[in-house]
Amino acid sequence: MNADFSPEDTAFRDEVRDFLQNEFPAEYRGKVDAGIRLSKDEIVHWQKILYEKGWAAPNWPVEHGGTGWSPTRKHIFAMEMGLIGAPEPVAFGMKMVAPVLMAYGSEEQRQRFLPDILQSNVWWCQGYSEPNSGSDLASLKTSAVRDGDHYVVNGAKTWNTYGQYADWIFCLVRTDTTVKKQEGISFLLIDMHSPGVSHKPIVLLDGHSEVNEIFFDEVRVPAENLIGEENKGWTYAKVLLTHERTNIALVPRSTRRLRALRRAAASLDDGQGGSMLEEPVFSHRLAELEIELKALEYAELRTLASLSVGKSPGPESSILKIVGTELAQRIDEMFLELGAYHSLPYLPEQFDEGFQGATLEPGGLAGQGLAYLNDRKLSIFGGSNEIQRNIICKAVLGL
Amino acid sequence: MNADFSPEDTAFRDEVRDFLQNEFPAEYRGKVDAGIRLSKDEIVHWQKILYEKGWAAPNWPVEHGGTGWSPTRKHIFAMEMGLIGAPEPVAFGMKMVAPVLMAYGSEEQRQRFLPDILQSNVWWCQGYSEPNSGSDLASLKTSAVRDGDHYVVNGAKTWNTYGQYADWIFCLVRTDTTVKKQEGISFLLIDMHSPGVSHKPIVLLDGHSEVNEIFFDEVRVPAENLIGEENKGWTYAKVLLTHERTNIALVPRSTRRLRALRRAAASLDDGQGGSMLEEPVFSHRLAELEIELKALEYAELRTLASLSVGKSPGPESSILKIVGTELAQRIDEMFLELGAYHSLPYLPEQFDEGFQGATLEPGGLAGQGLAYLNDRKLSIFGGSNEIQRNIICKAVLGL
Amino acid sequence: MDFSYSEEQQMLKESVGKFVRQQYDFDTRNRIAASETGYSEENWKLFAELGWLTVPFAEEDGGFGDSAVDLMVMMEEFGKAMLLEPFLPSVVLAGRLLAALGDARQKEELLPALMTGNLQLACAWAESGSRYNLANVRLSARGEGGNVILSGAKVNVLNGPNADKLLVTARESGAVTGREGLGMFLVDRDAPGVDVRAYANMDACRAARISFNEVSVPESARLGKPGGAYEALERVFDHATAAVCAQAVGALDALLQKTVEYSKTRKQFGVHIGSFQALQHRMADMFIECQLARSITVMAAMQLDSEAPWQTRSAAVSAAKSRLGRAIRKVGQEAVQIHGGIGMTDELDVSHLFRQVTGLELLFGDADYHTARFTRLQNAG
Amino acid sequence: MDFSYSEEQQMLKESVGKFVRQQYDFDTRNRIAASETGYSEENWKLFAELGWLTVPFAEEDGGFGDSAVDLMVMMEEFGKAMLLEPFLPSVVLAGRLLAALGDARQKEELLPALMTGNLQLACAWAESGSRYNLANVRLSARGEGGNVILSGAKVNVLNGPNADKLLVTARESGAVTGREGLGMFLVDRDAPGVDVRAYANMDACRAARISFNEVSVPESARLGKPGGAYEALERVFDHATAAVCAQAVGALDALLQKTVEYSKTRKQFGVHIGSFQALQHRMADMFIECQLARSITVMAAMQLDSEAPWQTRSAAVSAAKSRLGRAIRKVGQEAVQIHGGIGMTDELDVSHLFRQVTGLELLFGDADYHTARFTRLQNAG
Repeated sequence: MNADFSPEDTAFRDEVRDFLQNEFPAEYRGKVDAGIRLSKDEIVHWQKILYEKGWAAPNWPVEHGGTGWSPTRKHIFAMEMGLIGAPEPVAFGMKMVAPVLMAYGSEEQRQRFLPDILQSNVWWCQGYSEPNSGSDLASLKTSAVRDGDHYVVNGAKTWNTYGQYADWIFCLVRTDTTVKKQEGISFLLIDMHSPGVSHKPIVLLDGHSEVNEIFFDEVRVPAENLIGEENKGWTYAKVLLTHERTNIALVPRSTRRLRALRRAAASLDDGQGGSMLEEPVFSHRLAELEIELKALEYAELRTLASLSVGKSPGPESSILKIVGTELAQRIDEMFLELGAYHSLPYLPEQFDEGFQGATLEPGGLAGQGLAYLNDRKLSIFGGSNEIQRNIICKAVLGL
Repeated sequence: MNADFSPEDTAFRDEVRDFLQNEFPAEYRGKVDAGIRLSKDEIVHWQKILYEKGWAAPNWPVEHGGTGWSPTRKHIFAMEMGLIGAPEPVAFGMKMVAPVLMAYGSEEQRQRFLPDILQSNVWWCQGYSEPNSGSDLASLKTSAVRDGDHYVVNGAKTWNTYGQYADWIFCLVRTDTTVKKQEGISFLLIDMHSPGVSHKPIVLLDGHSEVNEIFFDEVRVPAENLIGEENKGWTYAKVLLTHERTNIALVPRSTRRLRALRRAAASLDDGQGGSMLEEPVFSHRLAELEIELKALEYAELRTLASLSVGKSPGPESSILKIVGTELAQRIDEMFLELGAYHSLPYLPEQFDEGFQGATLEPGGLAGQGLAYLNDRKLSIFGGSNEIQRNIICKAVLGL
Repeated sequence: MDFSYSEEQQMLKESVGKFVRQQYDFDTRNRIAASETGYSEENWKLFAELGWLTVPFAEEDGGFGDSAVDLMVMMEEFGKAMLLEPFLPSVVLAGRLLAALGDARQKEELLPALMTGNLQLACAWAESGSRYNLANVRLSARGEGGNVILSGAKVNVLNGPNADKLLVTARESGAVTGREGLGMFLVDRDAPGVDVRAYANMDACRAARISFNEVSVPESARLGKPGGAYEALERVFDHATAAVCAQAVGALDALLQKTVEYSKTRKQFGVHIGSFQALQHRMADMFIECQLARSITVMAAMQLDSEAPWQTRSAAVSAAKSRLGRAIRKVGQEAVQIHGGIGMTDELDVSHLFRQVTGLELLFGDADYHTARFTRLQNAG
Repeated sequence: MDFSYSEEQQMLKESVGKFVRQQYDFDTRNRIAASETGYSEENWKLFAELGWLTVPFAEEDGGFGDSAVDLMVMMEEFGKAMLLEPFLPSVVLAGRLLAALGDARQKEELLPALMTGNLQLACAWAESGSRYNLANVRLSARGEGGNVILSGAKVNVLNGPNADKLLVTARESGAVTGREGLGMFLVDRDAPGVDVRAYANMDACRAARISFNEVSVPESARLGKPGGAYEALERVFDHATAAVCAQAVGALDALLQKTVEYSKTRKQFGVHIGSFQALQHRMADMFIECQLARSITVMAAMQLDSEAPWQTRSAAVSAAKSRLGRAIRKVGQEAVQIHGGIGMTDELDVSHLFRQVTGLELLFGDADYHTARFTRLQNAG
């Protein structure tokens, strides 16, 4: 065992850091620091910069344009990206549909879709959850009926993050209603511009609508858009759910936010004549979160290390998901408390592109009240933390 | 609504306080303060003092020698007793078998048993749990087979608190094995001095054996010792379980212990040049417990008040049990932390009557490490807190 | 000791409860929230007619009796319904401050108008660096030719956008955090130099950040003695804090009830999610939190109405607000979590209740602040 | 970065694991605990033969290499088995202190005897008022005619009853809590004026309260420079603290495993209690705690073996001990609770494991102490 980076990895970290300092646009960085959302164009622009550098897909194999990095380097890259606040590649294309294409897609499908994902020419979204399925994903009802060379799709999907931006959606659809619920599901790629596809934004706790409902009304999808075999979609989706959940622990993000929290606490009055960082109870809790982050970071590193020697991550990713999201939420709580009355204003629009007014909150607090609200999603979406605990019970404890 | 005591109740409180100051033997008080257990003789002696005063049975109706006090006065009495550390009447006779006798016993049984309970001439213990029954009380197996004028009892009971002192035991026994498990249970009183009764102490976490296993080997019990009807015992026991759970919240005890904790913290070094009470994080947690105690106290008062207007306590007692025991355990944790290295010694004998050596711990800390260990029982015994949560789900939330 | 409601309290409870059940459903509330002023003028008139606006005032001021328990009864119902009308900021807070500090002339001029629904007030106390310390005031008041000139800025002025008049705390002398030297002034919302930036808070109630740029008011606008506003301020805030606790108790009960109901109808894996024991026990814990929250709020209200020394009463209020802070955190988060995604959406009342209680968690001081205040008050006693 | 065990570490792990599985079952351990000395002399000789007693020493001192990761590997197995032999106090703590502070003569005289199992040491550092602050020492050392006179008392001297020699911290100059002026002396356990009160701790390991009544030792009994023992003391305690974390990790894993197993066999209401989802999720949380505890312990050991500045290494150790404190509280209490009554009894190993980890929770500093130390070290960096 050895905690030190090799000289080569240290040099790599410096290279990444320099690159980000120089190439992540200062304008974007300012927005991220101020809590303002980047537009689709800005995110795509940034991904193309990464693509030019050859870093668009850290986790892809080299033959598809990935980096071939070691787990340590992937960790370094994700951490440096997180620390500067640079957005990761949008996960739906890069981390979700791409691995499925690589594992189960035809050669033709790979050639058709992967390059556009790598170059961020096409924006994907995910069509798994449905209004009545919730954590019981396999109970989905959206149907795809074969009609000649096409499937005719009817139904609704929900919790589609960034569905409003997407060009394509990968969907789980029911192709056989006569068998066990897991056995009649297929994995289908659908062009969002097809006739019959529509979407409705869902306004969440923080007043924003980053998620959508997607409706399919007699949508005709070419049969060539089916991944692998009909009725095998659940298998593909499940593999995806336990694999490729890199950065599920949110370590880089939480690292950045804890540093920002400490900075903000040092600059804010405690109302009694000192700073909030000098307030002993607040500072004690802050330290507890910093310690939790260290435990989480090493849990993640240990998982990555075991991956690199060929083991499967399996239920370890459930631990990372639970602890990572709950830590992120506790950081939000500390920001909420730190803000005091500054956490109360509900002004979603001040974090949109183009907002002209001055923000209400002093430095470091902009949008933190809303972040607390919005991040309640972390323990619900992506496989609720209850489901993750069930996985641990079954897969690890044998209960 | 009105928070103030009436002048009459205030006078009553002063009377109780004076009585306890003068009549609770100083020697006993010193022992309680030092964490030393009172002997059976001492407990009985104290109960006889209360009996002489007419205060032996605060919750009994007047016709059986009880006090007839209002809920407010019962609360005042329990609080003053707790604050001075005077032991309550041993519950098994006074609070457990006596109400069953009053409600379901024959006139003969009442006359035979109640006066000796009131005067503390006879010590009772409880025979409910069995080695394999746990929280699933109704699965009990101890059998009582009718043989002429007698029942012949075979089996084992466990977790008998103070079974080593007891003259009598009230038992749930199986009198019919052919029906649903709840329907074949009877409520039987057994003389502990009968041939075939034996007991084995169980050593618990703190090194003491306040609980026992009791064995019945062909024990012949006169049929006149059956309470009520054969096979109706579960009904009687259940009524007992939801009724008469006064002081289940441990408010007086926790009040006394929190005051002692604050005193001890003020007198102990924090190792950095101040006292532990000045240590901000410790003092903050202490305040949180004091606040929790206030919430609990008012929850109990509200429950008592609703009782006094004729409502049944029902699942409210589950709340009091859960919150009361968990608060008591959190106080133990604070003592454990306060003690630092003084919490480590494992010397059960230093709290026994007759221990000659000097205690190892400085003032206020004697036995607190052991108390932390022993009080883990609070959330397990008396209907585990999991069972209490089940009761709330069923009875209140309708789940 | 007596834990039962008086007949009048019972009637008040039924009257308020009936109003919110029959005239304040979720859709109605959403319409009111989206309106220009963010509250219903019609409802306000109704409250006045029903006499509700007189509840927090003493009989000698023309009020109903100023009992904290009465107020508790009302606020609990308001919390369940997420009431938007500015009862708390205008009446309970600013109105009671006026009653506590104003002289006979000021009270005669304003209190009847307030109680008949013809006047809206707001209190401007918080500043950017003050957190929850009422004494931490930088906004300055200096005398100039018989007038007083106010300079500085206030944040989180509840009902600020709709108030006719503002009650403003100002530093007349002493250190920034000194209790001595704190003055209170009545300022017209439209006075020259008063700059109001209006917005909505998490609970959809309107608030404002207000700058005072050399605002001149006559000496007659002063409430109370020069530099002597602190004590009354703290006591009025104790009452308002207890009222906030009661509001939260109502909202938490609603969150629990909706969560339990949802768990009985929502199916996952072929069964109702309410049949999952892990969720059941968490709902049992929510219930426990609600009961403890209610109990300690009852304690605070009863203590406020008692003859106990002020220090004891204030400690009771801080104990309650501290405990409520923890209950809110737990019950609110669990309600959203157990609902799952749907609990995150604007469509369901659960998300609005969650926002309301999150606001109440911070208003007048969070759990840590009040735990510290409790310790200070108790150790001084 | 590398998270894999070296071949030697793998062998060490297997060797220790095999010993505890085959020769240290619960009954054997209970017999050893009840014996006169509270540990097995035979086992101690075996440890020496197997070379285990050399692990925490540098090669130049005749040791195995003094790697924190090696130590972690051993301590984890010891924790699972609740080992009673005084490896931690005699070797890891006192032995490493001797190696760090002793001169060539002192080391030659004592270290080989220690590593061959012929010498038992103990470190006497804690005092009644010191809590976890190593610098808080009142026991005084004053020179007198070329000798040093020690006066004062120590508490919680682990292995004190069985030690041949004691390493005693003493105040030579400076304030009670000063890091400067702290001396360290070797004292024979049987020296005149040394009064040992022996007892067992919660984990059944032997300890003592030791009074030093004008105990005279020669100057040659001094370890290190006059008044200059603190720095080495702190570093040795960092290593010992990381070892305690590893011991706890092993014990927590055992508690989890036994709880899960019990839940699969114990029936209530006709089904195994492991089928109750409320208990399942709590066991999942216990598993998470165990994994985090292990991860942060790995971090501390790796950092101790790294080239990082001492401040970083110490902060890593404090982070680990702080986190372990919370994990112990949770996993320990839940293990007992889920077992129910049987988990309270002396008959079952669960109660002994619970007592062991409760002791480890406090040893060398509890969660609060190490959280504060972590903050201090991190902010200084």
